[in-house]
Amino acid sequence: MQKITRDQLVSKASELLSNGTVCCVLGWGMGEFDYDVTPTVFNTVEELNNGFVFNDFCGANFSKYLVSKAAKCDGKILVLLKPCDTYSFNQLLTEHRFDREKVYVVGIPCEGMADVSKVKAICGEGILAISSNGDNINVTTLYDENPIVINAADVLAERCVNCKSKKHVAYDELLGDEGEVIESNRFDEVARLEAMSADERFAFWQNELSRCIRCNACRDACPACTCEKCVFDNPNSGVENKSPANSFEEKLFHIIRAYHVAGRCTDCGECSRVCPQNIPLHLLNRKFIKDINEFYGDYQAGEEVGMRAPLVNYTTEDLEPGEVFDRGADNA
Amino acid sequence: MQVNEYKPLIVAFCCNWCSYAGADLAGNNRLAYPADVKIIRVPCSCRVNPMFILRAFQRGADGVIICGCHPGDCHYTSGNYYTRRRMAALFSMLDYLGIEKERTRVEWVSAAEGAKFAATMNDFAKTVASLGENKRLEDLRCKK
Amino acid sequence: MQRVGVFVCWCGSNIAGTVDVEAVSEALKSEPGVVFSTNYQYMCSQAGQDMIKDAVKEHNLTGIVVCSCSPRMHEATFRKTAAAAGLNPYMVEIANIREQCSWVHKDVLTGTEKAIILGKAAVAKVNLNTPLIPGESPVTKRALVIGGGIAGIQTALDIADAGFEVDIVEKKPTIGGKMAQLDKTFPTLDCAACILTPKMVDVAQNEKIRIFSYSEVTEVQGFVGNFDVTIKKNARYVKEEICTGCGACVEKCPMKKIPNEFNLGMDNRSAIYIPFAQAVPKVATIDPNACNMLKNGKCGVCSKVCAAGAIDYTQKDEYINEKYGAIVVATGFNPISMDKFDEFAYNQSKDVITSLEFERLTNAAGPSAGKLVRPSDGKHPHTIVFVQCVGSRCESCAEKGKEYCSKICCMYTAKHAMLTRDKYPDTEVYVFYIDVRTPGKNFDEFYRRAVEEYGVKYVKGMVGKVTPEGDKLKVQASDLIANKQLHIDADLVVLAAAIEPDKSARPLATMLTASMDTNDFFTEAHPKLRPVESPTAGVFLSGACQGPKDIPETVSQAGAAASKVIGLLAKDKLTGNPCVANSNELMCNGCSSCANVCPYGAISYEDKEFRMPDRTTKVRRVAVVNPAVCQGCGACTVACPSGAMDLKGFANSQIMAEVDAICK
Amino acid sequence: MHNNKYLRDEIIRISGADVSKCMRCGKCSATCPAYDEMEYHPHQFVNMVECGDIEPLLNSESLYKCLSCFACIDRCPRGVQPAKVVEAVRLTAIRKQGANHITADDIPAVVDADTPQQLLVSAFRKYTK
Repeated sequence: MQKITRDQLVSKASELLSNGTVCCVLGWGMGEFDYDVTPTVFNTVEELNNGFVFNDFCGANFSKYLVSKAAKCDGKILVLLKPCDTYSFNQLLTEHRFDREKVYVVGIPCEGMADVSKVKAICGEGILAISSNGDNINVTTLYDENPIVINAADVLAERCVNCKSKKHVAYDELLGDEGEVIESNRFDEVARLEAMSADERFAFWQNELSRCIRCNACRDACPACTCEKCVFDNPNSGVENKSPANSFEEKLFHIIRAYHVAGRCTDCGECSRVCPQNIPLHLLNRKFIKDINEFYGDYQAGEEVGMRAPLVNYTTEDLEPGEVFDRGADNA
Repeated sequence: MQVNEYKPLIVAFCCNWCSYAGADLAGNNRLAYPADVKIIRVPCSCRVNPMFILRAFQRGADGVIICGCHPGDCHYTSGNYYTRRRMAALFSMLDYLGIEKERTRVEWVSAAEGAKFAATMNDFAKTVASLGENKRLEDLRCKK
Repeated sequence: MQRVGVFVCWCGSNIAGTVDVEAVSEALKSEPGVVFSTNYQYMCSQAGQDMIKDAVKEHNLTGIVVCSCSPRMHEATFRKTAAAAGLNPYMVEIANIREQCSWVHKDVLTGTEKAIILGKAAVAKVNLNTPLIPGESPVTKRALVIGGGIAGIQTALDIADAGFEVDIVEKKPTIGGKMAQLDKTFPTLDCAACILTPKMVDVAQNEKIRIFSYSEVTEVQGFVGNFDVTIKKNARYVKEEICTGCGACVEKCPMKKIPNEFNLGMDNRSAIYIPFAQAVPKVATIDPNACNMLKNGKCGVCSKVCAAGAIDYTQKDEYINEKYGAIVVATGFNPISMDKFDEFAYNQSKDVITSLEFERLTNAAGPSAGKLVRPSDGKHPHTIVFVQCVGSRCESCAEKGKEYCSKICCMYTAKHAMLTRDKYPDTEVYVFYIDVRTPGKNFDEFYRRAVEEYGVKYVKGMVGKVTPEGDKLKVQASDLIANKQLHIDADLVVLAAAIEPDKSARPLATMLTASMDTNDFFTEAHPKLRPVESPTAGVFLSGACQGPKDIPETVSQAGAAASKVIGLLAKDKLTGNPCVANSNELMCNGCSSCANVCPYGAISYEDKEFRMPDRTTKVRRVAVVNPAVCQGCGACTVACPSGAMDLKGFANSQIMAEVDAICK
Repeated sequence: MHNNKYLRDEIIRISGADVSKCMRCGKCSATCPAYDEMEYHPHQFVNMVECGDIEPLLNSESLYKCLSCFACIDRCPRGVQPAKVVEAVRLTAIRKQGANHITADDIPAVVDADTPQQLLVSAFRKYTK
């Protein structure tokens, strides 16, 4: 269902490698399963031809990898960015996390990526192979000789269902159109939670967060979490703990993590994508984004390089913390 | 037999220049407020890290209040403006997680407002006491 | 592990009345790190302090907790005590068990319980205290004064008088500012030039003072005691050191039709000019927009007539770098533009003028040689209408006026009215006012004299409309007391235009990281207690750049700013507050969040090389806090996502320890 | 002082003007082209409304002398909007009479082709609401 094909990407990457524009390529490589695509650095055309993968499971946001990879190359590194990835790219540039000169960005169109957990919900476990077939996805499992055909639209990842922008906000070269910011309903779920009573909200989050196993995948995948040393790994921060010591730790972890990325989170959805427990972590980040939009005016992190994040800014007329709750009776 | 009255534990972060001085003034004027309120001195309300607040809740505080200079009067010119944004965002998030919003508060208390300090603390302590013990922040993970 | 001593004060019965001090000192004995705990009647007394000093020696204490009154009261005292005992003064923590415990709780049980908890929190914190040593930075013993009006002149003279070098940067070709344009000064009516020009000469002759005229500040780096300033000396096409100011060039210059800004365009000057006779430095300046030689290479007359050979058509702008210990802003004010006040017909009639133009008209060195005449026809005006509050206190018209009171207009209008009636008793003088505001020594008496002795007609009400008709100005106004609409045929209308900060102030404030209000007046560090200091350390405020001011007030503020500067320059080294932010470069991401929130511009970034675990090196951008500039608010510590930024004296771990101790 | 608080508040509400901002500078009256025709002048309207002294205004012909030229609104340094206050008093008077001075149907008969549009608009503003 992706408009762009693997061959187009490989040929573009090979061209840039061969003509010396870049010295390596940050792309998707084959993992253990078809749906298990791994970010990989390709150094030669041959490696590209052998190992490069592009399918409906190439959701990984490469921006974050540039923090460590860009400085390691002698020349430029080629990175393939989907529209939503470019926002993270800009946000990282705003925070001086890598050198723009070391990166060559090829913007690629994205029709939305599939969520393997949704596939598994339909087909069950034991997936042997997955392949795209027009608007459908063919899934072969251990338990069935014939591939199961499912509609790609039915297994679209949540973040793609609620895609906020098809616009590339940063690129050196585009394969396809620049695209446009689109209307989305991404705050609907947050609003639904807000409309609940406090007890209901508590029950909702208790149910969700109780599944957290503190694997730190959300943090490790988040392009806003690029700290040299995370406060949760730092014995002097006072909140250090790599695994939960008591029942409160997960919530503290998720609140602090969401707070630390508030105003910097571009809503790329990596946290929820990588969560092995399927906790809707993006709903925490979106709450901050929605609040910030409502309190201080619309703000999209990463829209441009050099923007001042809302929580490191102020006006003398900002609303008072107490007024936050006076904005509507349904919020009680 | 005397019924053991529930006493909440309240942590108050006060900025050194206005609110801590306001608390001192409340003392000078012998304006009583519950001993449940324990004050931690910080140079400016903007020194209060959300981690401190969550840590207090984690360790059993029932309410946390942050006091700073009135907006525009910050000793450091802009610190309390940042506090205002940070706490608005954080408190809204805690509310979103279902934690009673009455457990958190930001109040601007000047060095001259001893009476306001005492009144604020009385009111806050009463509100928190009426909510009872803080359980939600502690047991969010463990389903009963 | 620290060796902590706990000292519980009774404060007579102030604490001991509601808190069982014995129980407190006993309970704190078992806290981690505590090796000694005692109580005493008055800890702050000499005996109490000696007790602390003895205990430090006897028990080898490394940290002290005093449970007493507010730290705002005696923290400094006990720090000195610790220092006297050989401890670092920042190894002291105070538990406030008086103002925040014994005085607000009635019951001994609760009071004692709370005092113990507060004591525990202080012990927990002191366990994590580290000795802090205030940073020191040297002081460059030279001051920069930006602006050469009366404010800048007075500040410079006072600083030089104390023996320090001062540079004045003035963007006009001469110092003197607005005061040089004035005729007489209220309330004593002595002539402005007579009192100002000697001061200008003093400046020129003072060997401690350098004047950079026709110059501006283009870059400011550094911090208090160590500013690094770039001054741009605009090319004046005349060698300043050679020019004798004889004026031969001015006389012979063929381009004579250039509006003279010193006289507010009411007469003309030549392309090469000296603003006025007493200019300092008295040096000619060529106006590059008017000079034929500079524009198209045709003329060169001034060069031919200059006996000294001072003319240099090839002169270029020059950039000078200088170090300063302190900077005084004295950028002054300007009257606002009258263009948008159509109702007063300022742009339609030459005979509607501003008060500053009126000053030039009555000044003996002005365009009419001091004779009060109408600018349109040179005739003597018989009816003059003064309008006050033009653009001042103007809340609804932010695009044309100012919401504040300009403060000086009431007095100078009274002066103008009085002087007019004094010199020309045949003129009829009206002053239209909303309020007459004349607080100040001999000010109200002055205004009353204008009314009572000189017969100036003060009318409560505003002028609504001025219409030029023939050679008259039809003035339509309110007399609110008589409840009449007045119609006056005036010969001259004088508008008391609101004043605003000079336009150069805003970019300068940005360079200095000094804060400003919405009206572009510089903000003072404290409106009452530190009125001549900017919140940015080392930057001081003099004159109208801080708010509307008359001359006496400006001069006193100039002196005050000078004394603050002298106090700073007199020090060889600046000792900072040691409770400043510091960044752990190993954890710093270089994301700039901290610099965004720093109100003092204390954080900068540098690229640093790090050795990685795999033996490679990596260059990373990391934050560096300048301890001389940091004031220790801690805004950056919360903005920092990685926790690399911490605050000495109020570290994350220390506050967390207090939280833990309280919430146990 | 406020001897007719209800009317006062009503007029202030209708006008949308903040009479307390008035500094008594009289620029509105100084500007007013209809000054000579008026018994009570714009600044007095503002002041009397603020004081709740409404009755004399309601009974004065001054109400209908205001040309709605809005010069006073334009020139007022405090944004008080005296013309709006006059208009509000006028409206109150009209409401008290229970009828407008002129109905929309009657207008074509009294208007000729040369009538400037501004007059019509002002008249509508003045006589309806």
